[in-house]
Amino acid sequence: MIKIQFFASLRERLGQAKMNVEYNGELTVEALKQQLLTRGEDWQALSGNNVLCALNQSICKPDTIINDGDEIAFFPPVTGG
Amino acid sequence: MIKIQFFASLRERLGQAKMNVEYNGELTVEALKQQLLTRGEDWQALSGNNVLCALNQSICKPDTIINDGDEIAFFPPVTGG
Amino acid sequence: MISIQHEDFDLNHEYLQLRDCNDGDGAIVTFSGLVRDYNADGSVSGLFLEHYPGMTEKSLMDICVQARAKWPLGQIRIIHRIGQLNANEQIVFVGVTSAHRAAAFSAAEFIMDYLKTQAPIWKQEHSAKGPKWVEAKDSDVTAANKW
Amino acid sequence: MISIQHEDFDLNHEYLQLRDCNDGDGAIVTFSGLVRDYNADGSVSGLFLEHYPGMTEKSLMDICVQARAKWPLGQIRIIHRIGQLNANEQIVFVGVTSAHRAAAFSAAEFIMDYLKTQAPIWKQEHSAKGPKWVEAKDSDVTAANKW
Repeated sequence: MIKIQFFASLRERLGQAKMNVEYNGELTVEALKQQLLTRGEDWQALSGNNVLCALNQSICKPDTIINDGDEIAFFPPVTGG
Repeated sequence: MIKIQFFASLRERLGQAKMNVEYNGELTVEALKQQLLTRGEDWQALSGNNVLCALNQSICKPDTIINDGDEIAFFPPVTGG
Repeated sequence: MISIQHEDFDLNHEYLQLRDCNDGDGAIVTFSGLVRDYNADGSVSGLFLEHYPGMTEKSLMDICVQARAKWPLGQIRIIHRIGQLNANEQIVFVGVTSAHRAAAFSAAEFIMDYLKTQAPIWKQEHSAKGPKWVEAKDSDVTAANKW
Repeated sequence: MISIQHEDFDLNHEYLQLRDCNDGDGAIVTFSGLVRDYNADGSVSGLFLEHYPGMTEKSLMDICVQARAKWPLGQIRIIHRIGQLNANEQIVFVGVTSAHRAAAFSAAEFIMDYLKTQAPIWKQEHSAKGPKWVEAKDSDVTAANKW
């Protein structure tokens, strides 16, 4: 199982902050995103090219491989400070 | 009359903080310094090439002309802050 | 030390800590960021700050490690507030000590520039028109790229 | 505002003034300089600071004018202490507000760099070996020349 989190405007557009997904494959982060996009119209929010992804709380590239138990997060560009 | 001031190590070496000098000429700051150097051995403290000069409270160049009533100051490089 | 907190902070308390803990460092630089009107039209009454718990702390720790690799630093203190903030409230504090003032200035600015582009924190502006997520600024990316 | 004074200053008071007076400026940078052991051998027990009354204030005013010509700034506050100071006491404070953090950082560092090379202030170190006037540092001239 992997844990997926969404933040800020992305969280609002998806209507959820987190979800757990059964997982036993060898998906890349990009492939996971493509799977999520098939879930319906709301999920197109993930398709923007400024959507960032973190794996286990570090920013990661689209070709990063996800392992079982990982924590993945999608979010818009940060605006703190 | 002009007012001449000395600060910090220069003040100590000269043994005085200020002096008034009768003045009705058209000396440059450098010429004034040369006159002071003739006053004796102690005054050689003024000859160091790192001695700075201010005319009326602004750093000035050696060829600046002194006018009657001016305030001249000689001092070592500053070390505040 | 890094704190992500709802509560306001007391700059004086932070400054005295930096002074007390410093081992002969003669330079202390602080940066404080306040809630201001990003639209410059007086319409923003406040902010809501959301963050990614865990990753925020991790990213700020990483920024401190990077800063220490670049400059000889004594203490580093970072506080970022989250939740609901009103206009003119304090949002963020960065305090750095060093034996060298240039290092303290550079490190504090570096930390702010990186924090702005790396720390997973998001601002939502509140105004009469309703809530609106703040857009990321290219100038912040440019600022972070200069280091 | 510029103050040349014997008395210690209260960073918190200065910060609150900068916060209160600022017209929507979101960034506040402060620099504090403390008496430290310039010989780095623990021998310096204190400092005596001499200055040129009148010219000090004039040179600091001029530095503020130069800073305002370079960056969009709100408040500028400079305090420099003179007289007898003990180890770890505060010597100098510079506080700057701006709508832009880069401007606030740059201006505060610029003011310190120029103050170090332009303001007619001299430090005399006190140690067991007796008093000794501090030599000017080339690095300070280099720092001021970068602007």
